[in-house]
Amino acid sequence: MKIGVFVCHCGSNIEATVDTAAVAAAARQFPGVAFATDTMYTCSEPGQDEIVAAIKEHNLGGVVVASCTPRMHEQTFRRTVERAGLNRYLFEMANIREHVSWIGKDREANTNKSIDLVRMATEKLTHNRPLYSKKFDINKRVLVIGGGVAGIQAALDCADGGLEVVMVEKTSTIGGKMAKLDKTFPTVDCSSCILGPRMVDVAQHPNITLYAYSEIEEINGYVGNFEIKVKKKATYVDWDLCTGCGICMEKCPSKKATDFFNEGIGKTTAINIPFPQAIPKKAKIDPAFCTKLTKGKCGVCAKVCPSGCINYEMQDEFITEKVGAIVTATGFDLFDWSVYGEYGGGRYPDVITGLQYERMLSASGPTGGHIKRPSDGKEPKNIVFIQCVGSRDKSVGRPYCTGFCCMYTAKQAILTKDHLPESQSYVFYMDIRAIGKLYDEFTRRAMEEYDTKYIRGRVSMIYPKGDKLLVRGADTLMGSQVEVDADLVVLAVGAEAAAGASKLAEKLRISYDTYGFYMEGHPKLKPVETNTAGVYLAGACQGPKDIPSSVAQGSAAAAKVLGLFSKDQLESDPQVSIVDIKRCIGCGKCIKTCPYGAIKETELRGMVKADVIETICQGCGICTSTCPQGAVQLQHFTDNQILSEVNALCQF
Amino acid sequence: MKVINVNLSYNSDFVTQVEEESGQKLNNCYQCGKCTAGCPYTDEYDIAVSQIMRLTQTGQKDKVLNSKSLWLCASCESCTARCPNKIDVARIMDVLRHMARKEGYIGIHTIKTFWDSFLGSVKNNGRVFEVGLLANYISHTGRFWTDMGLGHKVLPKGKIHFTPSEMQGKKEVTKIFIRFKEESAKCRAREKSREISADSRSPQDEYVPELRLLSRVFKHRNLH
Amino acid sequence: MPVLEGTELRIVGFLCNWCSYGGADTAGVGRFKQPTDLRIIRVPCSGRIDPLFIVKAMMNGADGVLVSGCHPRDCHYSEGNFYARRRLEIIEKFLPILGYEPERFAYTWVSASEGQRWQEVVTSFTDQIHKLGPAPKILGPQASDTLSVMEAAL
Amino acid sequence: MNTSLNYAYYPGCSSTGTSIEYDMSSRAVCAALDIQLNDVPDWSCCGSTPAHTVDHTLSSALSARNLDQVASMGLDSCITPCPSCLANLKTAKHRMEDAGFRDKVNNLLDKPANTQVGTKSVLQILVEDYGVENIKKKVVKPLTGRAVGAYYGCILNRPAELMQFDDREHPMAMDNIMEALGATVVAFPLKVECCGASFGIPRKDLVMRLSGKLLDTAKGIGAMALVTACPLCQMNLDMRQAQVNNANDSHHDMPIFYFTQLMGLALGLTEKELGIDKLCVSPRTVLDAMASEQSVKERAA
Repeated sequence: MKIGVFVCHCGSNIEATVDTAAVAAAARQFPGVAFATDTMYTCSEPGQDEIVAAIKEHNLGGVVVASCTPRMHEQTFRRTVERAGLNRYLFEMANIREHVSWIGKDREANTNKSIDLVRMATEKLTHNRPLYSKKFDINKRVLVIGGGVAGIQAALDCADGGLEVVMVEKTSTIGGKMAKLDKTFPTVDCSSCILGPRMVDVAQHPNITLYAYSEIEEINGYVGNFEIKVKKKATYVDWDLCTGCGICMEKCPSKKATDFFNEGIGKTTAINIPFPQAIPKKAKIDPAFCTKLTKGKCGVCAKVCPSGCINYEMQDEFITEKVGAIVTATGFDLFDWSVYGEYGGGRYPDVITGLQYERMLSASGPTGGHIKRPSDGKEPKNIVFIQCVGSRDKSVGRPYCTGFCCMYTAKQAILTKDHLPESQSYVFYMDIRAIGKLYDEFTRRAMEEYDTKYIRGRVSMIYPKGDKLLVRGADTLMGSQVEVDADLVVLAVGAEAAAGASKLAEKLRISYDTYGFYMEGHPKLKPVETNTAGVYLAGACQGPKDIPSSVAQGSAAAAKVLGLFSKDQLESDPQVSIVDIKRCIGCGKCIKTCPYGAIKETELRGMVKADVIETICQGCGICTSTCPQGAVQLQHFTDNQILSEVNALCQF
Repeated sequence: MKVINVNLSYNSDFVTQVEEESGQKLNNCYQCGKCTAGCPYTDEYDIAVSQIMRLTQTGQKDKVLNSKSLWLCASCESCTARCPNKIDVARIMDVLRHMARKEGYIGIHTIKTFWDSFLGSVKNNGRVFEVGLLANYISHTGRFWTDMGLGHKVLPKGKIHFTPSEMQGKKEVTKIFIRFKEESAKCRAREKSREISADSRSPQDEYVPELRLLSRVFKHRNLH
Repeated sequence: MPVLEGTELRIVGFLCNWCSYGGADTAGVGRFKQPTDLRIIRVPCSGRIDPLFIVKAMMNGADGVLVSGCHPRDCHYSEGNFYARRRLEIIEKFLPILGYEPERFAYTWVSASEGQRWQEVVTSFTDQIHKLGPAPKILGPQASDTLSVMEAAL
Repeated sequence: MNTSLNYAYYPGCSSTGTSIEYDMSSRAVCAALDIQLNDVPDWSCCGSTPAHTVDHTLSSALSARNLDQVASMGLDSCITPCPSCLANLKTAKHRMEDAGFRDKVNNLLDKPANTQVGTKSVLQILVEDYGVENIKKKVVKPLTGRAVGAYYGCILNRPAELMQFDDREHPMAMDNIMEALGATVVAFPLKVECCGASFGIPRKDLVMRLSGKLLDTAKGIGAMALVTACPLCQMNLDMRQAQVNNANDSHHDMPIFYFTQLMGLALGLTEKELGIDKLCVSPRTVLDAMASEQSVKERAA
């Protein structure tokens, strides 16, 4: 094979610390290399044209590009060599940017290491073989996991685009965190007025099947053909019969159940519909608080229900759905702020979270929209907002900025003044992050028109003093310690990955970061894709996001799904395992270890052999390292190919 | 107000020394002020602790080491316990105090003298001898009325002894102090030979044997 | 010469494409400075790593071998890293039999987001190999003996 | 229950003077609970705050001499009633794990010190090794009838990484013990706020302000007495309470106990052996009220 080597300067990204001309010169000496050069930007149009021209001029049989990571441009260059008539797998990359030029400044060592990596790539290339994709049919249905605003947007866009959508929501209503908000910044629009109609659309759309109060149990398959096992948790109410009349809630004697929708402000009944606009508007029983289910006594709801839909014997139910793509929109949860002992760690009833305050502000909330202190029901006069609780704080393992707290705090300060004109709000902040259209103007209004007192500094301690809370903070601009006698303290608690996010990621086989947020395919260029084909991200599951960004990503994910489904068939990745029938002894070890069930037993002239189903094989290569005979080989990563790399590096 | 030239006034040796001796990274501080917010002594500080952090970060050695705050810090650890960047602020205050002491910055005379008297007492007796410590402190500060009002409360309780508690190994303890002084002197000599402009204001105070002073003090207050 | 005489030692890394190779990329994007000794071979999954690759590398003159995959339960292929771990644990026990210090080999888990962790892993492993110095050279007929022992054992 | 609790005991300098009742009551309580204390034979001062404000090697050398003595006693753990001593002994052990620092410290000593010994506070071993439940079983005279607040001071559990005991902002060890003894515990919000520490002599004004705030807060929540675990805290709040009243124009008359003193009373020990008479603010009213409440209960029973 005649090989061409192209060493990229990447402007000065590589050239500054790697002598690319020297790397090309060294490559010319490698066996098989017929052409080698250094180029300014290999991925640019002239750069790619140079490759095409060289293939033709020198009759090259394979190409090595030494540049950035293959995770960036492998696909780009595969298309380039294909344009010149080569098979796309007769191409290798040497990563001399992320793994060389960017991690050290020693030009001599870097140049030497780059030469080594190019040698490795050329050695592997000589063992490469042309590979060809196969086509397979796809199921054009999409699963949306999570019914918050991002999931709703993705589901509606897909459904409007003509796709069948299955939506799975963990709680008994869709709407997510947005449904709990009173108003939204910076327009002070009523949250439920914007979201409510969208929720109704989900319920009424002929293309959407909604499983509320359900969770993902199992995911199998691959892009185009996923098989999903959904667990419908027992609600103890037959939802086909339930009309959402609410009589059961009125009569239920167990009135001490945790009110999750209202963030624990107030209590609810053991059988409940979370809020009047819930979708679906169906009742469910919280078994921990139902005396019929815990002690076998009561049964009031069954007696009063006009449609006879109560069923205390109900069990979890499992349903299987087949889809071709998945949009993950599982959102976020609030950081558990009780680790802040200095803020009372939850011991003081009048220290609440921003989300609890939203419920208090909401006309349909537990206080009917009246701001009242949880301790004594009095109207507060001095209200202190503390920002960055569980954000930008390494000591609690949350170094990142949640990004939307500055804005919701400003909104809450404005709403507070509207509700209680005599009140005075104080905001302890570190920096105001108001980077959005009309955002900074909004925070300015909170200060200029609503007379919110912004104090630049963190709070070190909150403790009760009489019936007030003494908030002791700093005003770093004054350079002094400051104290505020507060009636109510609202913590702008930061966002963290939703509970159970990592477990779901493992089922989806997508990556997550240190904090449990899902990893996008590329931070700049693939913001909604994941590294698993057919799985997309929308909303705060990928990182904290405000409503506009979540909605935008929901639509983007839908666009990706619609794009994927624009074809009737997909091309399989030919980097799959194949069995050398002559060497296979039919031991079946590969069949046992394959995580996809992609290898089956066949018979060949009375002998048992392994056979790989190409469209199911995902190319992990576990079978290759398992096979005692070396009979199963993962294409493009065969034993010979990897050993040729080892030999290129280690040679006496 | 003085205009500060940011690059010219930046004392990088100072920053390096603080970082090395404290094991803390000054750039980790983002000036949230939580240390100042929690510091029980802020009321008395001439420079708030968060501003000490800022001045140290920006290499303003003279201003930092001249600050009275260094001497008022009681090492109560509020700042360290609550710092969102996990900076051991109390330790930095400790290190700054060491530097101020070594380089002869006066600080707060009474506090420094009290600490010196305390250590003098340990040096001489192996353990703290409270009456002797007080005597030494008084003789160095001339503050006779310090706590004499407590005498009639405490004396009858049998809590105050006029002779130090006896221990065998007190010479070992004394030697620790002597060696420490020798080591510090060696250290200073090395530093001086390195930088000619080294400040040579008052060296470490001598610890005065208190017993000798006792009679002098108690003559003024007829406590026997 | 594959390595810079006198300053570098030969260290080979086997990294899974989805997590650790991405983590090494993230380290690069973050400009986290690392020693230059390590050369990385990309494999789809740590489950693809055959213990023979490691033995072969050592016998051909590597002074250290580092393997890194996805964190347990976070494997792109569900369970490849479990298979990897089982095999690599065997290798760890086997190296002393072959005449190599077990410290010349390490396997670890680094996710695609953990650039800083990758920097720490590379730096500390490189230090570890430099402390050990160049690996003993096992050559000639003895080498093929060892290989066959190895193959039989696995 | 562990039947053979056995520790080296480092009393600390203040036990020979201003906090003699802490030492007395700690010993008496341990004896009553069959916890064996072995005095460190020739202990010396840990250096306290002044030493670490001068230099860390000096401070660690003073502590290391004591840790070495404990090691030569053949005991693997040492306890002390005083949080300041505790912090110094623990810090010395921790810092001397660094070889360079260790050499510098050993340089100041007659011989290299063995500093492997761990140190805990008397409070810590009572709640962790002996156990609050077991303390409860030993109560013969419950402390009924009066509300007490627990004040821990600033360094008993800070920095958390070093002290490794209880919650750094909201410690509960003494609250739990007091409750086990039958007292009504009121939640004291300034549990870990500084009392003014060692500034009593050079800057009395500071102590007046800070201790004054603690006393005001205690009164505000209806505490009739405070319990402490630190000689310095106790001294500032008790011995200087009259000074605080003078300076702040307040009228506090709040007894400040060492927690070991109240424990001793509940375990049936005499006031004499617990040094109750050594307290400056008379605890008579509070103690009498407790006693009468007890007798009322007993009679009712």
